[in-house]
Amino acid sequence: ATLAACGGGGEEPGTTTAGGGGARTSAPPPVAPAGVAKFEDAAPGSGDGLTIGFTQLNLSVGFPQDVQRSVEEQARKAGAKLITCDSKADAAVALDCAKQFKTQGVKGLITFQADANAAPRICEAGPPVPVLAVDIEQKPCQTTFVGAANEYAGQLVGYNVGLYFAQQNDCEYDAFVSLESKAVGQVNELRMGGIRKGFESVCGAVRNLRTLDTGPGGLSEPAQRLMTDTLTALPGAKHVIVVGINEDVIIGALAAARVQNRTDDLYLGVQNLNPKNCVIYTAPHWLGSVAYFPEKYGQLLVPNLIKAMKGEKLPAELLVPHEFVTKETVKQHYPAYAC
Amino acid sequence: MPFLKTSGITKSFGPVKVLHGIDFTAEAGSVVALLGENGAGKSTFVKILAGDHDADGGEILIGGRRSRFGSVAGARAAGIRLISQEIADAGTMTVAENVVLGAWPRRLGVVSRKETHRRAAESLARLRAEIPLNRPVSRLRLGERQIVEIARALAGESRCLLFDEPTAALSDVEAGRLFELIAGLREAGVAIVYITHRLDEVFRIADRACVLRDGRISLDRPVAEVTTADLVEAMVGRAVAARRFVEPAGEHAQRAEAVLTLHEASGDNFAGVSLPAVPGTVVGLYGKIGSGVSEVAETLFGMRGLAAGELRLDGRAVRLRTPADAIRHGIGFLPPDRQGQAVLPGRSVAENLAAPSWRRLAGRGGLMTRARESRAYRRWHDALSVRSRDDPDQRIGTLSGGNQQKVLLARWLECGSRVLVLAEPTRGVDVGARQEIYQAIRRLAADGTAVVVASSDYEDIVAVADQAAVMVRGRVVAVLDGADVTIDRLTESAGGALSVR
Amino acid sequence: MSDSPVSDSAVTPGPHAVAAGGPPATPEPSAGRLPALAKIPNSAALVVFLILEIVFFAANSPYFLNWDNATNILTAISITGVLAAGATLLLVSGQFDLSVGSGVGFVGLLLVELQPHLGTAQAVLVAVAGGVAIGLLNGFLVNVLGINALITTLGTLAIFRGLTLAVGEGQNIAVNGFDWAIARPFLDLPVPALVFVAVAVVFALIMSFTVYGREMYAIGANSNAARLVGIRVKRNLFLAFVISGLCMALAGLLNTSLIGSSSGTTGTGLELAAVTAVILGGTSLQGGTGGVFGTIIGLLIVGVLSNGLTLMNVDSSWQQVATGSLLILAVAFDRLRASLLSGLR
Amino acid sequence: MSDSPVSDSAVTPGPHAVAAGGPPATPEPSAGRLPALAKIPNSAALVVFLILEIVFFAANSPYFLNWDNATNILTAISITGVLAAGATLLLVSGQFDLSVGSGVGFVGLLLVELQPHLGTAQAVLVAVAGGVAIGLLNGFLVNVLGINALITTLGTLAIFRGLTLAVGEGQNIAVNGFDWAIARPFLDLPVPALVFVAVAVVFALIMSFTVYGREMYAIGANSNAARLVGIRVKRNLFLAFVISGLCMALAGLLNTSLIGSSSGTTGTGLELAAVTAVILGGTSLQGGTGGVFGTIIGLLIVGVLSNGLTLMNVDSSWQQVATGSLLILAVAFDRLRASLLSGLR
Ligand SMILES: Nc1ncnc2c1ncn2[C@@H]1O[C@H](COP(=O)(O)OP(=O)(O)OP(=O)(O)O)[C@@H](O)[C@H]1O
Ligand SMILES: Nc1ncnc2c1ncn2[C@@H]1O[C@H](COP(=O)(O)OP(=O)(O)OP(=O)(O)O)[C@@H](O)[C@H]1O
Ligand SMILES: [Mg+2]
Ligand SMILES: [Mg+2]
Repeated sequence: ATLAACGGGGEEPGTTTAGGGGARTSAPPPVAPAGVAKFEDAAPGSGDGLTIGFTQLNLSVGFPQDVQRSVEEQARKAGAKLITCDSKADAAVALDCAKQFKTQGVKGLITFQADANAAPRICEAGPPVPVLAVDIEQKPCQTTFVGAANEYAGQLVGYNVGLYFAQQNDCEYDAFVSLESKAVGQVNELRMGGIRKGFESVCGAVRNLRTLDTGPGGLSEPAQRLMTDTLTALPGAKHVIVVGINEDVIIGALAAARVQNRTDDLYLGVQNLNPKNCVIYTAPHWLGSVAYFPEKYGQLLVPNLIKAMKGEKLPAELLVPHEFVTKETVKQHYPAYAC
Repeated sequence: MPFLKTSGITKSFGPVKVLHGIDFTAEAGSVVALLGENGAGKSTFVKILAGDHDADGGEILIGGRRSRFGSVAGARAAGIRLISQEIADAGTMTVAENVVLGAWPRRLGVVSRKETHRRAAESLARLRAEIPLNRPVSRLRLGERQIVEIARALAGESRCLLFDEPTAALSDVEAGRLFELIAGLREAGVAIVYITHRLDEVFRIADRACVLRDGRISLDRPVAEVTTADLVEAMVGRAVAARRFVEPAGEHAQRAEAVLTLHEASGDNFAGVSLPAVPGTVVGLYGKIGSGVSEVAETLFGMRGLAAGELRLDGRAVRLRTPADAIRHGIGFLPPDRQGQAVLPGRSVAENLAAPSWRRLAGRGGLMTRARESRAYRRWHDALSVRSRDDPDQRIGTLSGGNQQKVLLARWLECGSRVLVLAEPTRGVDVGARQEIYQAIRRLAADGTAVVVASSDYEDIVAVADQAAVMVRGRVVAVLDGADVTIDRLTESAGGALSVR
Repeated sequence: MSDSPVSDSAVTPGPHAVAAGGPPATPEPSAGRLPALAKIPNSAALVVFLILEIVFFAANSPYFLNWDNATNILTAISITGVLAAGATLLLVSGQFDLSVGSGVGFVGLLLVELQPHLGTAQAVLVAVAGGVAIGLLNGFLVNVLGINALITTLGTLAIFRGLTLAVGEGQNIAVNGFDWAIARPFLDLPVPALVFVAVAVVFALIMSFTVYGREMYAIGANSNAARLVGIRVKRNLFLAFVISGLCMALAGLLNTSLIGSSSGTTGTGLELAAVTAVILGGTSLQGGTGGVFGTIIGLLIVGVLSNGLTLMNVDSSWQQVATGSLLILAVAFDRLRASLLSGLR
Repeated sequence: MSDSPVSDSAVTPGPHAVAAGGPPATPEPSAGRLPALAKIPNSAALVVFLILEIVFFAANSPYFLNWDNATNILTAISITGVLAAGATLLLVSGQFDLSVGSGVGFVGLLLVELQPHLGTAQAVLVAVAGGVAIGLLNGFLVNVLGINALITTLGTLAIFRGLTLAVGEGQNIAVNGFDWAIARPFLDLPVPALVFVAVAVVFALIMSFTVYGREMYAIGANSNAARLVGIRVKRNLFLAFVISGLCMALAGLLNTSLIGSSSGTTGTGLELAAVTAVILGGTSLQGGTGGVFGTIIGLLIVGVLSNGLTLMNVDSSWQQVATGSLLILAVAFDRLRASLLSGLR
């Protein structure tokens, strides 16, 4: 079934009672928050003479890397000077980044920083310029929030996974394995909690939940190790739902299943989609991934920041158009997909 | 042709020139005694021969061929083995492995345990030593470790053995066995260089005597042609002789009450020992190594508990739980194992000297300055004739062994203890300095300190003790007083006269 | 003079007289009297601890005690284990290698980046060469330039992690046709477990029975003494760093094949896991003691705990708390044994 | 009793002759003759290195050499610096504390969790008590139970990280009305920088000018000998662990106030950063040498590099490579100085 969910009104999702376990295939899909934006290239020359500071989340992970490359490309197109600073997922480092941007007199900021509660201090330390917050709120100084609707993205995954199980298996499953990264804090909670909410809206309260912490940012190796043990504790289980905070942990889970010859037993709901990770898309039960399009973030960030720097007023939110992508729809979004 | 010949060897440590051109020969089948004051450069010289240090100039000829080692492996390949002054063994490894260290017997590339044990047993048997082969050497006493070091040098082919004060930690019996061994090696054609501060040993085993003074050879003659006085003169440039520093007992000593007393005490390795430490007197505790002497000394310092009997301080029974307890009660202790128990390596001489006195030196403010330590150091540098740069910041490791010993003795002099327990106080100290240390001990007693000298060297006892207890296998077998404290009486009581020393 | 305690001089200080006599002391125990207890190897306490752990989990999870799970545990510790074997060799000689974690990442990256272009065999060769190169670099810096091993390997840790990230751009890169490590050729044990067992045996043999191994212990016990008996200290240590590099290469290949991909963060933290197992297994930081057997026990103690807690579905934060406590407990247990025995030795 | 030469054996010269005898037989020169070069402190090479670094960045970034940026650097190293001061004290005595990073997280958590309920003052008290408690626990385990410091603090590292995550549920928790650390009371320097400077000065004084400091060096040099000169080794080390706990508390408060929140991962990796600075600054792992001054230089070398490279807009992966290389280079530079001087000492 094609379960792309972009629009649709309806009631608030996830508020349904988490009771028995009965399937509610009729449950409404999650509602995309208002403010979904369009990706567009920066106008050449629009950024001439402007300097942009970009605080990165953590460049040792793929997602921010994709964002970075996209931003770099767009800054080049616009002709703006870009200075980057990797906070390595550490608020204290992000604070240092902000100070350095102030020292260097940047005229606009993109802040991708994990600790929303640290934002006041980071804002205070940085220069008084327009700030685009990426994926994580940076109050009080954020001019505009740009990026993922983390909870909504999670709900999309959970809802679609739930829908699959409701239709195929009457919401029967052996375990619900959630591969998380506690270290990411709020984002982890929004994304993974969102998945549960979405799932529960269809199949009721999650049963046999197994939360596995896969290390800072979500790493393959711990996921593999923990999944191996978890599968052992689920002997004979044929329907194991596996949802993960990123693709790396899903790759780890698949590696664990592969060794035990149980790839068939895993039903995968994935955050983010990178067309190169074929292991996931060729797995027998890849139910789908929610796309974040990090490789296009620059198209939201750079043009809009330049506008703001030039004094234009921006909306409070510019959201990425999330899509729940499946085998059937993947080519639409990623023509280069070749798994 | 001599096995080994050096000419013009020079060596400096920084600005300090230690060796000024040494011409030296060691013949196969002959024993050369290498003598000299503490810091004269003896160890430095043999370390150069063994490839441990690199000489700055000069040359070494082995069997007539010029060789410049600069590496231990090279010297070993030429058959040269050094038994160094400071014990250098692999503490966590067993006795057997330490004996074959660096020359493991192997079969098919695999270390043969059986062969290791056989060779170790054989080497130790040559020294007639009975040391359990499977014990880690870190659990041996110092003398046993020294024997293991010697046994190592015997294992394998050696053509030249360099002994650097091998008997400093050995008992008389063990030393006697070593001498027999050396005689045997000499017969077998090994060239032997023997460093010692005990001149009697020279006459017992050496063919030639060679004296280093101020980094130059000041005497090099066959032993038959020299006297002790010649050697001493060549070493220190003046006459010094062994003597007794003790006056006939004075009034003072008789009236004084003992401050610290062991009463019918039994503990590790000793039983039923009574021993008083009386202000103004020096009590000698003489016993061969292993006789329990050092355990008694350690008990006095709170390092060991008592199984029976008691320790009285000012007449009242006390329990000293730790050395800190003992120090608080005014007791000081110079341990026998310099490297393991006393030296703070890497720290300056001043710090090493001041360590137990820090609290006092710091005064009420609790602030400890370098200047205070330096002053403390200067107080003793000259009094004990420490031969060093006279720089309080000099690291203690760069002092010669004997001079380190003086600094460590000064540590307790500075501390001003009421009771001073000195174990092997002159281990590794040269003839001249020995007299200085004896004098210092007597001066200390004269100032009212109660001194206990626990030693396996009768010379220490004879030189300074008002009264001496002799221990054999954990028991006090004799008590000698005043004029009875003589070499003969001591050795006789300790189990047979030894002509060695 | 006889043994009589009678002093014949006027100096006798009365009651404080040095007294001789008393019952003859017989303090020295003969060698034969050492009880069998004292012959127990040092790691015995840890083995007991491990057994207790196993009993606990067997009682608390129905899935724990079966062959499948045993293979899981073995596989889970195998990659850390290969590194820990190398770390044991280094640590008995008093050295460290903290670069192993990023080494594993670097080797993995080389493999996944090159395999599509060079083919599997050549890519493996280059990847192994990469691991060895790290070892050579560490060995060179520590032994030729004389830089402290901790700083050196902290430095190369950062360098190779940085290179891995810079080249791989933080992406997870999959590798195809490189799944030899998931085979179970023997006893239903997957290849990594078998490789780990083989590596452990080889290291145990090297360390106990070869001259090189004994020399490494001697260097750790007292490097000066080792030098003075003609052991080529630097050469030996250099070799050990290269061996550690080989271990990285092996662990990197195993890991890549097992996961089927490699990323910029691959191998993060493995150095600490390896060193923890080695130290827990009784190899001292000062060098000169310990061995591979202890390291295996150390690995198992940690591996069994993590496996058992996961089977019991314990939250990962509490797993951390439990692991920390257990680490301390295991060593405390060992100390207890030591102090119980100290009276007997 | 006097020095008069009464004797019963053949006596040649009187004792005075010995003491006063002849000109001093010393081949050694007086202190004055040492060339000034040899008096250069050990950290000199590192200072030179730091200056080169500063010159390099000053030439390559127009923003580097100004007071604002200097305060940035100082602030950036201040939290690691407070921990590194404690680590220096421990390391000169031959001990480690790897739990400082999770200690900072734990202290932060206590503060942010309790402040809304208890009020700021009380919450601060409890948080400080939390840090001290970690120190006490480490001190107890190491000195009373005799567990190796590495294992102990690896254990408490895991325990307190786990507790922080479990209690805080991985969330970032904000704190209100706790912003004293962002004030700039003096020279435009923010509080953390001032606190760090104060802590460094206090530690430098303690280590150089108090008996306690001296004793810690002695313990590191030879703990057995230290015991025999009456130093209470265990008590001193215990105190040092508690001091390290206090440093965690201080660093935790600073960090929380600076960031305005705390989370489960707060402080991760600080232990390694602190130890790196200490070792880079010349304190040896074996103990007995080093000091706070060197540690400050070590902190600055790393801090300036990271600041300068960011100003030069260098990618973070390459920054890692550069940092690793620099670490090695700095020590290599120091080795060079040592070998140049070795002839002079
Ligand atoms: N590593 C070193 N660095 C600086 N000076 C040193 C070093 N080793 C020895 N010295 C100095 O060289 C001189 C000779 O020392 P050496 O150890 O050779 O004396 P020695 O004759 O063996 O004395 P002893 O009888 O006390 O053992 C001494 O002044 C000593 O301080
Ligand atoms: N910790 C130990 N474990 C096992 N054996 C030991 C231990 N300490 C000493 N020994 C053995 O006990 C014997 C006696 O050694 P001990 O140290 O008691 O001699 P000692 O009387 O103190 O000699 P010295 O006067 O030279 O110090 C030696 O054979 C030694 O190897
Ligand atoms: Mg010497
Ligand atoms: Mg003894």
